[in-house]
Amino acid sequence: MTVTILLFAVYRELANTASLDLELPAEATVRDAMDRLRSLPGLGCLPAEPTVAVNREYSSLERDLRPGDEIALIPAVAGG
Amino acid sequence: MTVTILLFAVYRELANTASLDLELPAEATVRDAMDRLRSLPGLGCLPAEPTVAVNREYSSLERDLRPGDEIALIPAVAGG
Amino acid sequence: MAPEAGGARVIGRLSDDPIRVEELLRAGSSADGAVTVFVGRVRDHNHGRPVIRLHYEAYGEMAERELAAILDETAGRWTLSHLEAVHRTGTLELGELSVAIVVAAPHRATAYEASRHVIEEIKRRLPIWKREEYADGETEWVGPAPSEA
Amino acid sequence: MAPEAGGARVIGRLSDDPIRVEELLRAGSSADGAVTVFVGRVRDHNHGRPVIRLHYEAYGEMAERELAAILDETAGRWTLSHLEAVHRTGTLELGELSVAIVVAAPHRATAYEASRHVIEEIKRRLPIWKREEYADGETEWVGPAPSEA
Repeated sequence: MTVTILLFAVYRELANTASLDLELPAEATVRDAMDRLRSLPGLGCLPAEPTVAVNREYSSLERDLRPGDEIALIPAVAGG
Repeated sequence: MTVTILLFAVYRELANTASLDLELPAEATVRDAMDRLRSLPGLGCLPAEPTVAVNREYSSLERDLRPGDEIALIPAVAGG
Repeated sequence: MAPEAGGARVIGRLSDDPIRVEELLRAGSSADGAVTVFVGRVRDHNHGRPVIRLHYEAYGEMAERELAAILDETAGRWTLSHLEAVHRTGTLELGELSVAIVVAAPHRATAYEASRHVIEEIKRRLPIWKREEYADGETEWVGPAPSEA
Repeated sequence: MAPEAGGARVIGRLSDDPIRVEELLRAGSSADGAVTVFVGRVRDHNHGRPVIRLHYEAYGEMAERELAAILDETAGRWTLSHLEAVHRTGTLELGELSVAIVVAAPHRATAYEASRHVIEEIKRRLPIWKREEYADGETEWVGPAPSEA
């Protein structure tokens, strides 16, 4: 399935993009998406437990993803 | 000695005056002044422990008065 | 009144004229991240009775002295840069402002706490009385509550 | 956003334009004895470093949703008649207002508590980031603090 990742602030600058699409196996969780993101250029620094929102709502990392979900990384407090 | 009494709000209305002079014996306290006030027209209702200020500062009723002191009755919360 | 208590600019006054909050809001400097404004307004009811008008009577000299003392105490207790309080006297119509308190401070916790402290002390200590006029023609005097010290 | 949560008029928005507090101050009606206004302003320093400018970046759709949720929760918890919050986005110079919260309520305790609750939740939950530009040319991103939930 395909999900959309939104990047803001320091993550947007590190990845040099505000959004990207990610191809994931069925039954992937938010945590699986984060693990994949860490392999992308500039995002190796992603913390083990990033704060995320799915479809504009704060979400746990264990949430099961569905095709078309919009996953936003919410960098907290201070970074960069 | 002579002291000045200031009356505000409901006390002013009851006594029908905003101020009056009181002649008191030497060594009189604020409480003595209050006892005298109670005998005046309209002020018989003065409570046993009224809130007062002497020379523009909140004061205890046991304070010794000096000639020329300005004693204000501070009616509290609700009355009239 | 100490105009520079604890490094803060401190202004307290009674006013027979309407309170203009727009002017008060320019308080402080760009060192202040937070500004709180509290305004009290004449309500159209009190304890369920319709109010049509208020009149404030003050023991002016003492009220100004107490207000200055409240502001100085507050400026000594919290780190703030501007503290201003105005209390109306005279006749006020419904919706008019009876009191305004402006605090400018580096941090928001300070701005809230100092503002709240000032209004509570004003209500408790300022020798100012309001005569409420009710729709039924009756009136009632309401004063400070110093016994709640 | 529910415009009448708990009987209160509730307005929350992001704004690319300057915040005009004068307009916000007309909030509420003569049933409200108390109005609090909180404004956050761009400070000229942060943790001792001189700041020259800020830029706010928002996850707009989610920020508006969270702000509406914060205001609805607040209007459900306290008895108030008007609750309005505006958060700036874009570039702000020193002294400009970054956020404003107006609460009109029958009683002052409500007006203070509801206002404080809203700003704390905004700081904690709103997906808005500020990039601080320092006098030395460096920049730093500061975001919300959802982990303090």
